[in-house]
Amino acid sequence: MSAEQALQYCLAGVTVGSIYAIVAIGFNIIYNTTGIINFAQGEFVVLGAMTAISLHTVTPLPLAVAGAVAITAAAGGLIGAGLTRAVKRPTVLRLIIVTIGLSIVLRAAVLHIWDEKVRALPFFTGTEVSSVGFFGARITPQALWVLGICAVTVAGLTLFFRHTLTGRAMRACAANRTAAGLCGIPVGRMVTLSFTLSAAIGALAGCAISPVTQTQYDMGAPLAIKGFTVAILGGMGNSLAAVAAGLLLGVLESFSICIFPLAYQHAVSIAVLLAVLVFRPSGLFGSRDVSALKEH
Amino acid sequence: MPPLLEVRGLNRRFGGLHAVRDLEFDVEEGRIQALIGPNGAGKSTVFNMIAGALSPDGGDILYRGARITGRAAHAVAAMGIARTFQTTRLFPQMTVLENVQVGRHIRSSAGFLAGLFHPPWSWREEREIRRSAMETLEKLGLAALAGTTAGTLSFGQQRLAEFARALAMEPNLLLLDEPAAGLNMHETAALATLLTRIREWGITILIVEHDMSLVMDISDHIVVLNQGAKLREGRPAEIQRDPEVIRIYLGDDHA
Amino acid sequence: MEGRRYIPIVLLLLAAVGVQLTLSACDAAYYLTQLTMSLYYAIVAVGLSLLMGYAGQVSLGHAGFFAIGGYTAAVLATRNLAVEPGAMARALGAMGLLLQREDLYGQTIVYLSPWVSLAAAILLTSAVACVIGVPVIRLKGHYLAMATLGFGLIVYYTVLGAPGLGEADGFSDVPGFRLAGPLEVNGRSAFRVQNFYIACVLAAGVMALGGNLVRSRMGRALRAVHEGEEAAQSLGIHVARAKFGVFLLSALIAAVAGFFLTHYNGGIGPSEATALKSVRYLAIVAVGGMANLWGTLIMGVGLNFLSLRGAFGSFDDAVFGVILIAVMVLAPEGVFRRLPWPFRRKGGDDAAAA
Amino acid sequence: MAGRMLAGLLAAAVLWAVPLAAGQGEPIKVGAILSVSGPASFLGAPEKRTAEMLVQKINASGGLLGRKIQLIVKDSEGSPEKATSFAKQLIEEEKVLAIIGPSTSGESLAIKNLCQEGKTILLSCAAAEKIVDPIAPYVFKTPQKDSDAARWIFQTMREMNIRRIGVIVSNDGFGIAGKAQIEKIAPEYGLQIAIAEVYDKGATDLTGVLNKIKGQNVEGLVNWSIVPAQALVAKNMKQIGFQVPLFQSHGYGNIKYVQAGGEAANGTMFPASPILVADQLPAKHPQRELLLSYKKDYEAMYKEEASAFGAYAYDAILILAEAIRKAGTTDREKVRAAIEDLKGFVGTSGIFNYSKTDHSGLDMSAFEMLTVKDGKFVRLKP
Repeated sequence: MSAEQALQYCLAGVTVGSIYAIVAIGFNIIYNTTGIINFAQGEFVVLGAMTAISLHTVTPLPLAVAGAVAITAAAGGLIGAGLTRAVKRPTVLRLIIVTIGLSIVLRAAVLHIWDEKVRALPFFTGTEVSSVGFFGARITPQALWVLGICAVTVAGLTLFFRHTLTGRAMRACAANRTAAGLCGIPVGRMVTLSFTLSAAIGALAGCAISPVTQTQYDMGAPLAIKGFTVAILGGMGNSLAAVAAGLLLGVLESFSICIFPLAYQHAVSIAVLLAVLVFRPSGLFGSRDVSALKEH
Repeated sequence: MPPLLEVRGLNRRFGGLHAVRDLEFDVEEGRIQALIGPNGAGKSTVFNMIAGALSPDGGDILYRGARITGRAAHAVAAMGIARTFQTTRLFPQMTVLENVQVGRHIRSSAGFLAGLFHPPWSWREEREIRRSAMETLEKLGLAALAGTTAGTLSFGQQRLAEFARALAMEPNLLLLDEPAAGLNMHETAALATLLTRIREWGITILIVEHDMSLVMDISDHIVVLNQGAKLREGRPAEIQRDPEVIRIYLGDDHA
Repeated sequence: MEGRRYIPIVLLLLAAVGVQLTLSACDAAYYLTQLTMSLYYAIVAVGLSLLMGYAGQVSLGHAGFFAIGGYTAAVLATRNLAVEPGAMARALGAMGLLLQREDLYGQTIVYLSPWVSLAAAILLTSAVACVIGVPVIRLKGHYLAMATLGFGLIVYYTVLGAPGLGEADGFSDVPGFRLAGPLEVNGRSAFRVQNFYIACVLAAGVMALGGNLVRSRMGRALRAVHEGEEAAQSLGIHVARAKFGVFLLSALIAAVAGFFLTHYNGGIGPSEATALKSVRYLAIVAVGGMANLWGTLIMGVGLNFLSLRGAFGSFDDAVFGVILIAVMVLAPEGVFRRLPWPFRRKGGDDAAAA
Repeated sequence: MAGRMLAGLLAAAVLWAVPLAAGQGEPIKVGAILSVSGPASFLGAPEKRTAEMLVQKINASGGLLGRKIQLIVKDSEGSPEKATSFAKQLIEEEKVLAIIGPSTSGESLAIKNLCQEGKTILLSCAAAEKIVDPIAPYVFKTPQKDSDAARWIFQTMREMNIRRIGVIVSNDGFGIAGKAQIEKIAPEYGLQIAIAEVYDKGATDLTGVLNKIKGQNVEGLVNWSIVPAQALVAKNMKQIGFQVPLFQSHGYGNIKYVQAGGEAANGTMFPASPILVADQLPAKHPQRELLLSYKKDYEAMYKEEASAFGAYAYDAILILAEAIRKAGTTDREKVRAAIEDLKGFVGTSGIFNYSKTDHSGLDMSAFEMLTVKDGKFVRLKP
């Protein structure tokens, strides 16, 4: 393998990894506030992209993306939080079941509101054929957009969770719901806020990746699976680590093609997930090393 | 014959906190022995290490002369060491009878296959489990509540039912974690009577308790902990008079 | 006294006879086809109910075990040993473990007796359940959900990717499974009535075993584990072993159901191994009342029957999604709060839910 | 008991012997098992729309033999087990004359024997050749042959002096059936397959595997797939600067995939049915009129462009209708025989010539090499 080819594998991995990472960030927000994994996160991604594509037929791209983020945030916040709050005696098992149900229903809704056809937003800059050279290897500029959005989101979230009252209140809810409630934090409102925020980030992710991946009604679940694989690899609740884990998994998958047939790529990366769950449930970067970077 | 339980050089740290240091004491068979000390003295840590819920960093715990240090909780239980919890941990959706029947787990043997195919020998065992569970309930005066869902019982009844569940194990050693917490005076008095009765049945009791009058009333032997180490040990009358003990409980003024 | 617990099983079989006679009399025996398929799917859900409702351990990978059973049946029954009989095949033939059939196109096929492949399916499932279950069953909550989901996906991607497992097309032309005499698990219309009874008897068997288990010492131990692991441990229950035991049991039930249904359908495809299938089993257990074997069986047969007849049209998956949400929000104890006497479990029906 | 069963059997036998001919006005029941939703919905959805449109049109113009067609559509979501259940339902309960679909090869293979044993005509919309090999008398298919598509590609490659090729296919039924044919036929054309890989039908980026193929110094690349992910191939190739001619299969027959590929799609070559270039066909082309009419009807009714996929269902119903007309009856065996006797029948996917030994009906002439120029399909050699 030439150096140039190896570098190209890396960049291919970065493209895929940035997609995983941006999806993973959405999981972390809800996990940080409610302690649950939202299995419908992938559907927020699809919903956002589909809305943006529809809006883009009448408005310019930035406006369409902004509109889609707002609409998805509102819908996701209302539906997601409404349902999880409606569950009596919310045990982990029950909340898992509700978000799984929500994911299926949202997918069917997207199918029947739009249709089965594949769509895509235009590239934010350049076109389908443009690429950025990098020591002889190339990468689509959209991957840089996705990475940039990841970076901005992680930075923004870190600031939000560390330095704003609302952000701290949200973290308090995850740490101890009852205690947070006793301290006068409106726990219910915080849950709504976290669903809204993660739906917004999901929608933004959907718009950012749509030019690369294209968007179809049923792509939410596979994206979500990769998203929470990455979230767990990074250590649940830690967005910066999730980005690192996303890129790592992307590059690993990319290089795994050299050894395994492509057909087994997903099986291989899920096997990695199982190994991490069993041997290092705190994630690759969990524990002391990166805990300083954690949002809480 | 060695003591029923021996604690030898026990140590446990939580991060920077040295919760238990070089602790040594014995529990003689047939006694009610109390483990007391002010808040944060390490009583619960010791208790949980004996029960197998925590593993020590160093030292040994011997039961009938055999090491049980670091054994899993279920293995400790299987040797005949029963425990109760500070806040009762009944199985809330099961009936009182079912709770006590689970207490017979170590005294019965039907596994998955027997459970699935329900062979005649397991009928007998199942009848035996039921009979002895009912017997235990009767002993504690809970027979009337056998069919009640455990979660709906009053606080005092729950505590009693947890006792029944532990006694159903026919333990040799019963570990009680603050059994009087939250009980009113009447209930505490009844508890004292119950504990002495349990001792009469030949069960050794190790009790962690805050209620001094209860401890002084019923204990045969007391170990006082302070800051993770043993301060004193002796009969209630001796402990009661000990200036060191009075000092840590009531402050320097009373010494 | 001891026989009384089997009264509902007898009632189930009598109901089956009633259904069959009514349908046949109304010239509507074709309903039996989907009822038979639904029964097999319901059996998987009953097994999952033991794991999820009683022991409180979630699994999002049961379709994986179903597929392991089904694919073992398909691979071994469609492998034509007449083409190049190796030493192994000759040895099996000498032991009388090979069967011969002629397919629709006149080709002679020599294949392994399904009894042998059933044994293989059970062994393989047990092996996989050990490898995956021993480490994974120690995980809790989300981590367990994710790990079992991951297991199901590995099975899915494996059957989809491996050329020997039919890839996307899966298997067709799986022959029937001759049980004894004229009894055969076979999807042809001539076998329709007897296959309904075969499925009913299998379901009744699973219900009897499951009903026995939940009333037994281990059944109580499982519920204890569900309601308080630490307390269960303090009573001498080996929590990890109890959880693994019921995990293995429900995996085997799923695999056996998959094995039978594959012979009945005459094939299997990767769609049986998808995460969405696992979620369906979960939905059925939830709507059946979590720790309620009879509720699960009834909902499993009912919902699958409607689904397999296309009653939900293109909203098939959405229906299960709505069920999941509605049950958790409106009736977390399931829709059967109280079953009539013979079906009622000792200790109340609504006990031990989620 | 025995008496009642005997009576039931007799009743069934009578029903069997007088298939539907009882009331002249009774509709002719035709089933359709299509993946309207689920992973193969990009096939099933246009197929369903097409089938409903055509049946409506036939009924509006008086139906067949004076009877209306009643189309019963079942959404199988691409699952063989549901297809099996629906097939039994349609055969035993609805007693349909024929079944259109299923959309995928796995489902088609799953119900092949059921249709044969139930004497119900199956007109599959899936491409795999296993569906009609071995031949079951009642089972036909309408899409072109994979092997013919491969031959067109290889022939073009030979003309372009390409010797060493890379192959990627999707992991669905269409992809793996294509891979088998490519690997079988390539040697006939003296082609060397340097590398063959299978990608997930839900793939979101293929630069990794394309990079691997690029490292093999191939002179041409074949992508055999029917899923939306195939639009990524052209894009990703350009993005990593992998510049060899790209050949797609007939699964590329949807202008959406070209649009999704944008500029990158230009220059892609693939064999396809002439429906994609209907308006560019010479006036005397036998299919021109039919194709234009299908496109016009479909696009007017559904406000979306017609694809080659919907055309498979169009042909299936057209063939069935023609066979019923020719047979003059809905007797199963006679209709089946009439399909087998169809010669020179103009369909949207090509000219069908069925026979006892060929239930695929189409040959190399059903294809034409197309290419993409300025985001539009054009004929490679006009």
